[in-house]
Amino acid sequence: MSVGNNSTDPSNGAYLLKAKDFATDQDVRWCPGCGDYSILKQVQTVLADLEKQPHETVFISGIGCSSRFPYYMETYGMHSIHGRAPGFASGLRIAQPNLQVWLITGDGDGLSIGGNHLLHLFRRNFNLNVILFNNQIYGLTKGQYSPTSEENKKTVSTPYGSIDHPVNPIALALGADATFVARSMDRDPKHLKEMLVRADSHHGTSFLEVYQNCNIFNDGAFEAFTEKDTKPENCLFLENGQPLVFGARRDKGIRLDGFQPVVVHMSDGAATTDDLWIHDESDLIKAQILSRFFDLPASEGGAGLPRPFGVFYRTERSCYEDMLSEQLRDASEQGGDGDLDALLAGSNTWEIH
Amino acid sequence: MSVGNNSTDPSNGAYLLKAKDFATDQDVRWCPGCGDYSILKQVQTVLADLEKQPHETVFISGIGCSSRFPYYMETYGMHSIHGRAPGFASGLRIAQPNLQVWLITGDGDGLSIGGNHLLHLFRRNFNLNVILFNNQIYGLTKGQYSPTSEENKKTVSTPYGSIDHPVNPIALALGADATFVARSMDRDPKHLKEMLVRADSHHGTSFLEVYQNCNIFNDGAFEAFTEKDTKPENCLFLENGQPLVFGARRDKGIRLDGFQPVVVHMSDGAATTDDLWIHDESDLIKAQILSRFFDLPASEGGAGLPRPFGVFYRTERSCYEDMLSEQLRDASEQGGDGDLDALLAGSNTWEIH
Amino acid sequence: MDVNTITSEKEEVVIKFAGDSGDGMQLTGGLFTDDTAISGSDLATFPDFPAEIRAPVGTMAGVSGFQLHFGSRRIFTPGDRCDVLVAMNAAALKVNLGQLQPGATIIANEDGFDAKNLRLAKYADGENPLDNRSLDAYQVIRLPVTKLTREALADLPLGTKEKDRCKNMFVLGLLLWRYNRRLDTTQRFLEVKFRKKPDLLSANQRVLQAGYHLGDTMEEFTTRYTVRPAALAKGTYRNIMGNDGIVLGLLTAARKAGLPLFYGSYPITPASSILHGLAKHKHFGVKTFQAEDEIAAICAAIGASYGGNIGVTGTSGPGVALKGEAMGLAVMLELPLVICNIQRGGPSTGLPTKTEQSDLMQALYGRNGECPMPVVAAASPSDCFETAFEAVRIAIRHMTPVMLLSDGYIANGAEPWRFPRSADIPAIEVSFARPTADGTPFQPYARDERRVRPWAIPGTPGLMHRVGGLEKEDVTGNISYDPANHEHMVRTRAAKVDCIADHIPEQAIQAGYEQGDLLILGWGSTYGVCQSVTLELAAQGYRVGHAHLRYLNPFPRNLEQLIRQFRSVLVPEINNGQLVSVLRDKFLLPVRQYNKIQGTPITVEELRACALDILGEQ
Amino acid sequence: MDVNTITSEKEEVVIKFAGDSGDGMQLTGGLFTDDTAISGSDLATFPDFPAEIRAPVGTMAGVSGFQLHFGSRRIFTPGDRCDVLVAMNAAALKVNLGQLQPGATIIANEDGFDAKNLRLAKYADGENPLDNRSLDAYQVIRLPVTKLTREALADLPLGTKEKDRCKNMFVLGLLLWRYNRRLDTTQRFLEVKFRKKPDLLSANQRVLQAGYHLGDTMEEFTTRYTVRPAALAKGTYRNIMGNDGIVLGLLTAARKAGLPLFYGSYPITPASSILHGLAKHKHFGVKTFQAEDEIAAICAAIGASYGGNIGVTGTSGPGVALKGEAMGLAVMLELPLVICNIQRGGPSTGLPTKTEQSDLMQALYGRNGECPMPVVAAASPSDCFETAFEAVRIAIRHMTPVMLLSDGYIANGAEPWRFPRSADIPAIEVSFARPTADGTPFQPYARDERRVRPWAIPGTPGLMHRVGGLEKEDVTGNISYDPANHEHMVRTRAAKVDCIADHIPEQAIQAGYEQGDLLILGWGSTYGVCQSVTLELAAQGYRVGHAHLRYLNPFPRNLEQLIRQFRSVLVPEINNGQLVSVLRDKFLLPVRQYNKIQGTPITVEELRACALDILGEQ
Ligand SMILES: Cc1ncc(C[n+]2csc(CCOP(=O)(O)OP(=O)(O)O)c2C)c(N)n1
Ligand SMILES: Cc1ncc(C[n+]2csc(CCOP(=O)(O)OP(=O)(O)O)c2C)c(N)n1
Ligand code: SF4
Ligand code: SF4
Ligand SMILES: [Mg+2]
Ligand SMILES: [Mg+2]
Repeated sequence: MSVGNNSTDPSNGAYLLKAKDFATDQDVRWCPGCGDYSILKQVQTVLADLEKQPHETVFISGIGCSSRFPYYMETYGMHSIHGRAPGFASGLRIAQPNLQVWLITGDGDGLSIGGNHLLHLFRRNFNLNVILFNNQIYGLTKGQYSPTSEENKKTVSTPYGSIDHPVNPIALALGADATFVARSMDRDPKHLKEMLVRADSHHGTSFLEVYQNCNIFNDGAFEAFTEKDTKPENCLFLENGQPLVFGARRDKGIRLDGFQPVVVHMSDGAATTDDLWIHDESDLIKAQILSRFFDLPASEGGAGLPRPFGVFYRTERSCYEDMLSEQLRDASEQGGDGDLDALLAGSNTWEIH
Repeated sequence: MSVGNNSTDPSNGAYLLKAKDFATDQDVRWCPGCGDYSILKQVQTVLADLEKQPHETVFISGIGCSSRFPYYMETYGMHSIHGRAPGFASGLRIAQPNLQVWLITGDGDGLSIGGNHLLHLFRRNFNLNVILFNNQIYGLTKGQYSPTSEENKKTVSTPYGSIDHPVNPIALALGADATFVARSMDRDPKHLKEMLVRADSHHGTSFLEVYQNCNIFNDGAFEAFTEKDTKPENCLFLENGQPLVFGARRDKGIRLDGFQPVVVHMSDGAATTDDLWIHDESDLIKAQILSRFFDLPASEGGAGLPRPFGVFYRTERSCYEDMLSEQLRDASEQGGDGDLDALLAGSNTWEIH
Repeated sequence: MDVNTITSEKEEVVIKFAGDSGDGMQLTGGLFTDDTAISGSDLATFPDFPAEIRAPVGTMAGVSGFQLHFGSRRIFTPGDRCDVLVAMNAAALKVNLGQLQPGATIIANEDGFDAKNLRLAKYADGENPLDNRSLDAYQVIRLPVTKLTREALADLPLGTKEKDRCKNMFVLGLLLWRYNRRLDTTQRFLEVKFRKKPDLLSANQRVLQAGYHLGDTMEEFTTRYTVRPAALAKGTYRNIMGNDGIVLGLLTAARKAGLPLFYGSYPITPASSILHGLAKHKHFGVKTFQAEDEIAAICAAIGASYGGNIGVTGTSGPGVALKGEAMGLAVMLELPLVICNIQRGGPSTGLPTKTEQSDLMQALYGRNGECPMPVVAAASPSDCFETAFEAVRIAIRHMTPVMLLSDGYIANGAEPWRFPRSADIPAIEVSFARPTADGTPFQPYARDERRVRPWAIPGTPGLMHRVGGLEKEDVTGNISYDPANHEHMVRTRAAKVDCIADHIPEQAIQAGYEQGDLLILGWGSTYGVCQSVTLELAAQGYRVGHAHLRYLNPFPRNLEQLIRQFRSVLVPEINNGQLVSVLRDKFLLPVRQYNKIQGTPITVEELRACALDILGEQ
Repeated sequence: MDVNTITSEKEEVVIKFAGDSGDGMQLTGGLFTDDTAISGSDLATFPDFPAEIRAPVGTMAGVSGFQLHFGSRRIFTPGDRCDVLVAMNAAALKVNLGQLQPGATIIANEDGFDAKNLRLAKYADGENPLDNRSLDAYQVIRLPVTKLTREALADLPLGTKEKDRCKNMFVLGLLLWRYNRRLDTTQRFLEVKFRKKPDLLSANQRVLQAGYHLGDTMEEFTTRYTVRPAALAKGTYRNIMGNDGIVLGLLTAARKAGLPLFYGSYPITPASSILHGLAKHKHFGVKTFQAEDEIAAICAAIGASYGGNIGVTGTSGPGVALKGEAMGLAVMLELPLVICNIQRGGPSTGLPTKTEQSDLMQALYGRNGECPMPVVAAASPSDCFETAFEAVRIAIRHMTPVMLLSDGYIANGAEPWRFPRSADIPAIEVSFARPTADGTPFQPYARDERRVRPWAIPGTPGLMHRVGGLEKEDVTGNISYDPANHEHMVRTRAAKVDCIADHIPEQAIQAGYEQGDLLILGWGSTYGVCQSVTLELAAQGYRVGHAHLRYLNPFPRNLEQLIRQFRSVLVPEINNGQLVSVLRDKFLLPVRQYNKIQGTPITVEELRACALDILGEQ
C-alpha cells in the first residue's frame, strides 16, 4: 500500500488514507474511455472518505471486464468464476462477519449465469454491497447482447436482432425482496459516490445498479441519461421525502392518477409541487411502481416517464450471518462449548473387556 | 393408451378421450395422501376436457416428487435433471412449435437450483405452461426446508430453525416480467381445473403456483387456506372485473387507502362492494400489490390480509419461438433457402490448376 | 428357563428383519443390534429402505429391511445370505426369499398373509406361500403376531392402531429369547425412548415380554442359540454409520486444527445426512449452510476457507458434476477445501438409493485443464471418521482441495467402533500468514518445501492481495500470460499434489500374506468383502493378501513395489473397472478385475469364487 | 521493373505483421495472404491478438500480430521463426524480436519509434533499438511510413487520423513488390471493401501504390523474391479458420441429414465465433439460442434433439465443466447431441486466449457414473469441417452425445481448403420411429444391431413414452431398480459406444513410414508440426511415421497393431500427457511423450529435437 504525501487526522494525528492508497500497482487493463474507470475512482474515493481499512475490506467479483475490478483495489480481493461471486461472498460473510465485503458483478455475470445466486443473496440479506455494472452488453467476450440489452439489438451473436425481452434489474431485485435497491451511473461521480455511501451504510444486502458505458461494444447506450443536454429531461433523481421533480428547469414532476404515474408540468401551472408524488424509500409498492419507469427515454420515442436514479427502496431485515451467529451463541450457551469426547461416544456405548 | 368404454363426439362420432386415457400403466409412487394425486387428476381431466391429443402433448419436469409427474401421463414426457426443465422445454419449443408443452417443477426444483432458468423462461415468454408444486419443503430428499418454507422452520437440515427469508413466488414472477401469473391449490379441484384451463389458453409462459400438501414432511402447511372452516376467511379468490370480496358470508372486502390495501367489513355497513378494489388482471401495479398479500393468515396471527388465489396478472407479449420462426422465415425469403455450395465456397476462392 | 429347550452354539448368524415401512423393522433391528453389541459379538448391519418415500402399504415396493450379521469371529459384512428371516407380511417374504440360506428359519407373521397382503405381494390368487409347501426347504415358524400382540394388550386403553404398532416388539422379544439374551438392556432403551409416553412404554414392554415368554412356552422352540463374544480389542465401543463417521471426523479435525468448520451443501441422497448430522452440532461452532444449489454450496465453502475456516462441501455424483468448475478455481486459489462425494448408482440420476463406486474417474479427471486434486476414500462406516480427518489434514497442511469418496453402502451401513479419546488424536498444525516484519511486500504464492503457499486471511493487516482463476505468476500471484510461467505453475501444482505422498503412511497389507500368489487390491466399500475372503482363503493356506487403498491420489510411495510381491492382482470394484484403468496407466501392470454394477455390494461368495478361479489358473 | 534489382527464389517464407491494435495488421496480413494463396503457394497463418480487449495504444500489451508462412512445398504450420518482421512501432518490435531467424529482415516504421512509443514499449530512456546497433544481427529497413503515407495523401481532403489509418497499405504495397506480385488482386479487394467509401478507396489505393513503387525506386531494395507455386492438388480453394470449419461442418451435416440444426450456446473464448458464425446463417434454417448459461445451453440442445432437430452446444473447458450433469442425462436418454469444446489454457479460467489440449480426460471421464461418450478431435482448421460432420454423423447414427475437441490454435488459425462440392458429400441417414403397424406397444429402448434405440419424436401418434435420468429397463424404458438390468444397461451403453469403432475408418499412417523406428502419434492441433517433422525426418532417411487420431473414443480397431509396427512411439501434446495416460491404460504400452504447457503450439524445432533424441538412443 503506497503511502502518498501524508495528510493526517487532526484529532489523533493518524495517517488518513487517500483514494490512491486504495489503488494497486497493476496496470488497469480496461479499454481507454471505459466507464469502469470512473466507477473505480469513485469507489476508491469513497473508501478513503469513509476511512475504511484496506485490510478489512474485500472485493469479490465474478468474470467480465467489470469483474477485473478487485485487481485494481489495494484490499483483499477474489476474482472468482463466472456468476458465482455471491456464493463466495456468502461463505466469507459467515466465516468473517467483521469484514466489509463488496461484490462486483456485471449484467451478464450477475443477471445471466449468476441470476439465481443474486436472488438468493437478496433474500438471505447478507450484509454486503453489490455493485452491478450494467453496460447492457457482454464486454469481455467482445460484444454479444446481454440480459439487459434492449430488444432487437444487433450484435455479433444476434445479427438479425435479439428477441429476448430485457431484464429489469430493479424490478427483479424488488421481486426478490432485496432490502436496499438503488441505481446510479458512471458519468455522475457525485451521485455515484452518494449512492456508494448509502449502500455502505445499509445493514443488509445493498444492490446498486450502475449504468456503465462500454465505449467499444455498446457506446452511448445510456447517452440519454448521461449527456448534459438530455440528462435533465430523462433522469429523475430520487430523494427521500422530496417530491418527484425533474427537467432542466426542474419544472416537471410525477403525479399519480390512481396508480398511473403521469408527468405534470408546473411551468404551465397545471400542477404545483404539492400535487406531486413524494418519494418514500420505505414504501415497497411505490418502489415497484418506480421500477416500472423503464421504457425508452422520451428523446428516443419512449412514453416519456423519466428514468429514476437514487434509492428506490430500503428496509431493515435481519441478516443471515447475524442470525446464524446468534444460533451458534445460543447453541453453545445451552450445549456448552462442545465436549469432543462426549460427541465421539454418542448416546450408547459398551465395553469390551 | 388404454381405451376405456367409448364415448364419442356426437358431431363426428370420433372417440373422445377421457381423463383415464391420459393415465399410464405405471404405479403412481407418491405417498398415500399426497397432494400430487389431486393435481395429477385435475390435469388429466382438463386435458380430456380440452380434447388435447396425447401425442401432441409433452410434460417436462426436473427432479423431485412433483417431477415424477410425467411418468404418470400417457403423453410424451421427460423427467430431466434437477432445476433444468426450462432449458429442455425451451429447446423443444424452438424445435417443435406445434407441440403443447407443460413444465412440472417444485419449490426446490424451480426456485432453488432452477430459479434462474425459470426467470429467463419468463422473460423469453416461451409458449408453455409451468406448474410449480409448492409444498414448502424438499419432499424427495426427505424433508429439508425449501426456499418457500416459512422462517424459523425446523427441519432435518435446520434443527435450530431456518433463517432464510422465504421466496414469494408470485412477486418474483412479476418482477421477472412473466406474462401470466396465477395461484391455486391441490384441495380445490374446481378452482385448480379452472386455472389449468386459463394457463393453457394463454399464449406465452403461464406460471401457475399450486399449493400442495406434503402430508409426510410438511403436513398441513396450507391448512388455513384449504380447510373449509378457515378457507373462506383466509382465501381471496380473484375474478377479473369483480370486486375483491371474501369471507364465509362474503361480507368482507379489500379497499385501497392510497396504496395500502385494507380489509373492510360490509356487514357492519362500513363499506359496500362499490368501495372495493375491482380486480383487473391487466394491471401490473395492482398485481404487484396483490402479490404482497403474503403474511401469515389471520388465524395464525398474520396481519389479516387474505391470500389471493386466481390469476394475478396476464398480458400479451410475443413469444421467443414465434419471433425466431419469423426471423428464419424472413432470412430464407431474403437469403434464399441456403445454397450449400455457395456457403462452402464463401466469398473468396481461387483455382489451382 | 424351562428344561426341554437345549442351547447350541453358533459362530455367526445373519438375521434379516423385514416388513412394511410402517412395521418398525429399522427400530427392531437397531434394538437387537444394540443388545448384540453389548453381548460382545462383532457385527455389521445394513438397512434397505424402499426407493419411494412411502410406497403403498403391503406392496413389495414398500418393504423395509434391516440385516444384521453377528458372530464370535471378526465380522466385516452384513452377510450374503440370511439364517433367519423375520417376515411381517407376504411382500417381505417374497422380496427376501432369494437371500436365504438353505434350511434357514423363517419367522412369519400369519396376520400379514391374508388375502389382501397376498394380492399386494402379487401372489397368484389363492396361493399362500405359508400353505403351499413352497417353503419346505426352510424351517417356517408361523405366528399370528398381530393377534398375539392385541391379546397381550387387550386390557390397555389403546386404539388398535397403536396396539398394532407394538407388534415389532413381539418379534424382538422372541429373538432375544432365541439368542439367549436377557431383556434388561432393551427394557432400558424403551424406557428412554418412551420417557414421555408411559402408556406406550408399558405397552411395548408387555409385548416384548410376551414375545420373550412365548419362546419358553411354545413347543416349536426347542433350541436357543448362543454366540460367544468375539475377540475384539478391549475398550469402549459404539455403533457408527458411515455418514455419522464423516460428521465426527470433520468436527474432530476442525477442533484439532483449532478452526471453525463450515459445511456448505445442497441436499442429495445419500449425502444429505451429513448436513443433518452437522446441523445438530451448532454448539461445536459448526456453520452449516444449505445453499440454493451445489455450485453455491462449494463456492460458499471456498469463501469460508478464504476467510480462515475449514470449508467443506458434500454431495453425490450429479452434484459433483456441477462443482467441477469451482473445484478448478479452488485448485488455482490453493486454499483448503474438502469435497465429500457419497457415491450412488449412475450415470445421471441413475439409482439414487443404490450404491456404486463409479465416480473415481470423475474425482481424478472431472475438471477442465491440468487440475490435480488429492483423492481419499473411506473403506467402512468407522473408517469414515479417520478418512474425513485425513482429508481435512491434507487440505490444510497442503493448501489444496481434497476429494473424499464414500458411497451409499458405507453411508447407511453400521458397525461397532472403538472410538478414540480426543486426547489421543494429534493436532493439525495451522499457520496463518503474518505481516512481514520488515514491511517487504507480501508474496501470496511464495512456497515452502512442500510447495505450499501461505494462508493469508482477509482482515490481517498488511497482507492485502488478490487471488483468482486466471493463471498467476508464481511467488507474486500477479496475473501472468508468460508461457514459461504457465508451464512452471502447471508442473508445480502437480508436484505439490505428488509430494503429499511423502506425508501419508506407506500402503500396508491389511490381511493375509505380505507376498505370494494373489493380492486383492481394493478401495472404498469393498473393504469388508476383501477382508473376509482374504482371511478365509489365507486360513485355507492360499497365499493371498489384501491391501485396501485409502489414498487414491497420490498413491502411497510403496504401492507398486507392494503389488509386485504377488503373482496376480485382483481388483474388485462396484463399477466397470475404474481403479483398474488408473493402475494400468500408472504401473503398466496387467491386473485382474471383478466388477459388479448392480447397485449392491459384492458378496463373499462372488469374490471368493473369482479369487479361486485366478488361484486355480496359476 | 527497374534494372538494378535482381530476383531470387525462395522455397518458403515466414512473415510477421506486427503493430498496434489500431494499425490494421490483421487486414494487411489477410490481404497479403489472399494474394499469396492465389499465387499458388501453400500456406498457414496465425493471428495473435492482445489478451485485453483494447490495451493502451503503443504498449506491448496492445501489440497485434499476424503471421504468415508460405512456400512452394507443403506448409503445415505458421512457422517457428520469421524471415521478415513488419514492426509498425517499438512495442511490436520488442514483442516479436525473439521470434526472428538470424539475419531476418525487419521493416520498421520509424515514426512508431518516437520517444513516446519507446517509453510505452519500456525501452530505457534514450535507447532506440533502431539506432543502438542492437539489431546488427538483422537486416533493418527503416521507413517513415506514417510520413510517407501522409505525403502520398497530401492533396486529399481527409483528416490526419484517416490518412494515418492507410499506412498499413504502404507496407502491404512494399511487400507485394518484394515478393514479385502484382497489385491487381489487392486492388480488387479494396474496391469491394470500400465500395461505399470512394474517397477512402482511392486513398488506400494510392498508398498501396506508393509502397509498391518505393520498391522500384529505393536503392536499399536490390532484390525481389519469388516463391514458386506448391504442388497442391488441383481444384478450387478457399481460406478457412477453425471455428468457421465447424460452422460449415455442422450446417453441411444437418443439411445432409435433412434435419434442422439447433445450436445452444453461452459465449466463451475461444468458442464464441461458432455462435456468431451460425447466427449469420439463419437462411439455412439454423436456430441459434444464446442461453443464460452453459447448462441451459446444453439442456436446450438436448430438448431440440428430443424434438427431432440435431442439437449442438459449444463452449470451452470451464463451460464443459458445467455441462457434465446434462451430458450424463444425454447418455441416459440416448439422443443425438454434439458438444464442441474449443479448448483453452486451464485449469479454471486459466489462460482464456491461449491454446491447450488439456481437456481430453475431462471429455472422457468428466461425468458421474459409468458414462461413456464418443470423442473426436479436429486436427486443423480445414479438418474442423470433416470432424464436425463426423461428430454429427456419429451422434445421429448411434443415438449418442458426441464430444468434439478443437482448441484456440485451430479456432483462430487459417489455411487453404480445397472445399468439397455438396453433391460429393454423402447423406446422413435418419430414421425416425413410426407407429407400430399392429398397434403393439412402442418400445423406446428396443435396440438394433448397433445397440441403437429408436428416435421417436413428440408429435408422432402412438409413440408416447417417457424418458429420464433414472436407470431404465432395457427395451421398455420403464424405470427399473433391478440389479441385473442396471449392470446390463451399463454394459450396453459401453458396448454401444465401443461398437462405433466398426463404423469409422481404420487408423492410417498420414506421413512417412508404415513401420520402422519411431511413430509420432498425435491428436488435435499438433497435426501440422507432426507432419512437418515426420516428412522432414523421413526425407532424411529416418524410419519415422506419423499417425494422427481423429477418433479418441473409441479408438480405431487397428490402432494397437499399427502402433506395434514401430520400435518407439512419441506422443506430443500441449498438456501434461493425457493421451499418454489413455494409451498406457488401453495398451499397457510404454510411450515416449513430449509435453509443452505454455499456451503456445509445439514448434518444429522442439519436436524435431525430441524425435532425434529418441532415434539417437536406438
Ligand atoms: C463458465 C463461464 N462461461 C462463460 C465465460 C465467458 N465470459 C466471461 S465474461 C462473460 C460475460 C461478461 O459480461 P458482463 O458480466 O456483462 O461483464 P462485462 O464484460 O460486460 O463487464 C462471459 C460470457 C466464462 N468466463 N466462464
Ligand atoms: C443436481 C442434483 N442435486 C440435488 C438433487 C437431490 N434432490 C432431488 S429432488 C430435490 C428437491 C426436491 O424438492 P422440490 O423441488 O420442492 O420437489 P418435491 O419433492 O418437494 O416435490 C433435491 C434436492 C438431485 N437429484 N440432483
Ligand atoms: S470492452 Fe467495454 S466494458 Fe470492457 S473494458 Fe472495454 S469498454 Fe470497458
Ligand atoms: S414426500 Fe411429500 S411430496 Fe413427496 S410424495 Fe410423499 S407426500 Fe408427496
Ligand atoms: Mg456487461
Ligand atoms: Mg417441494
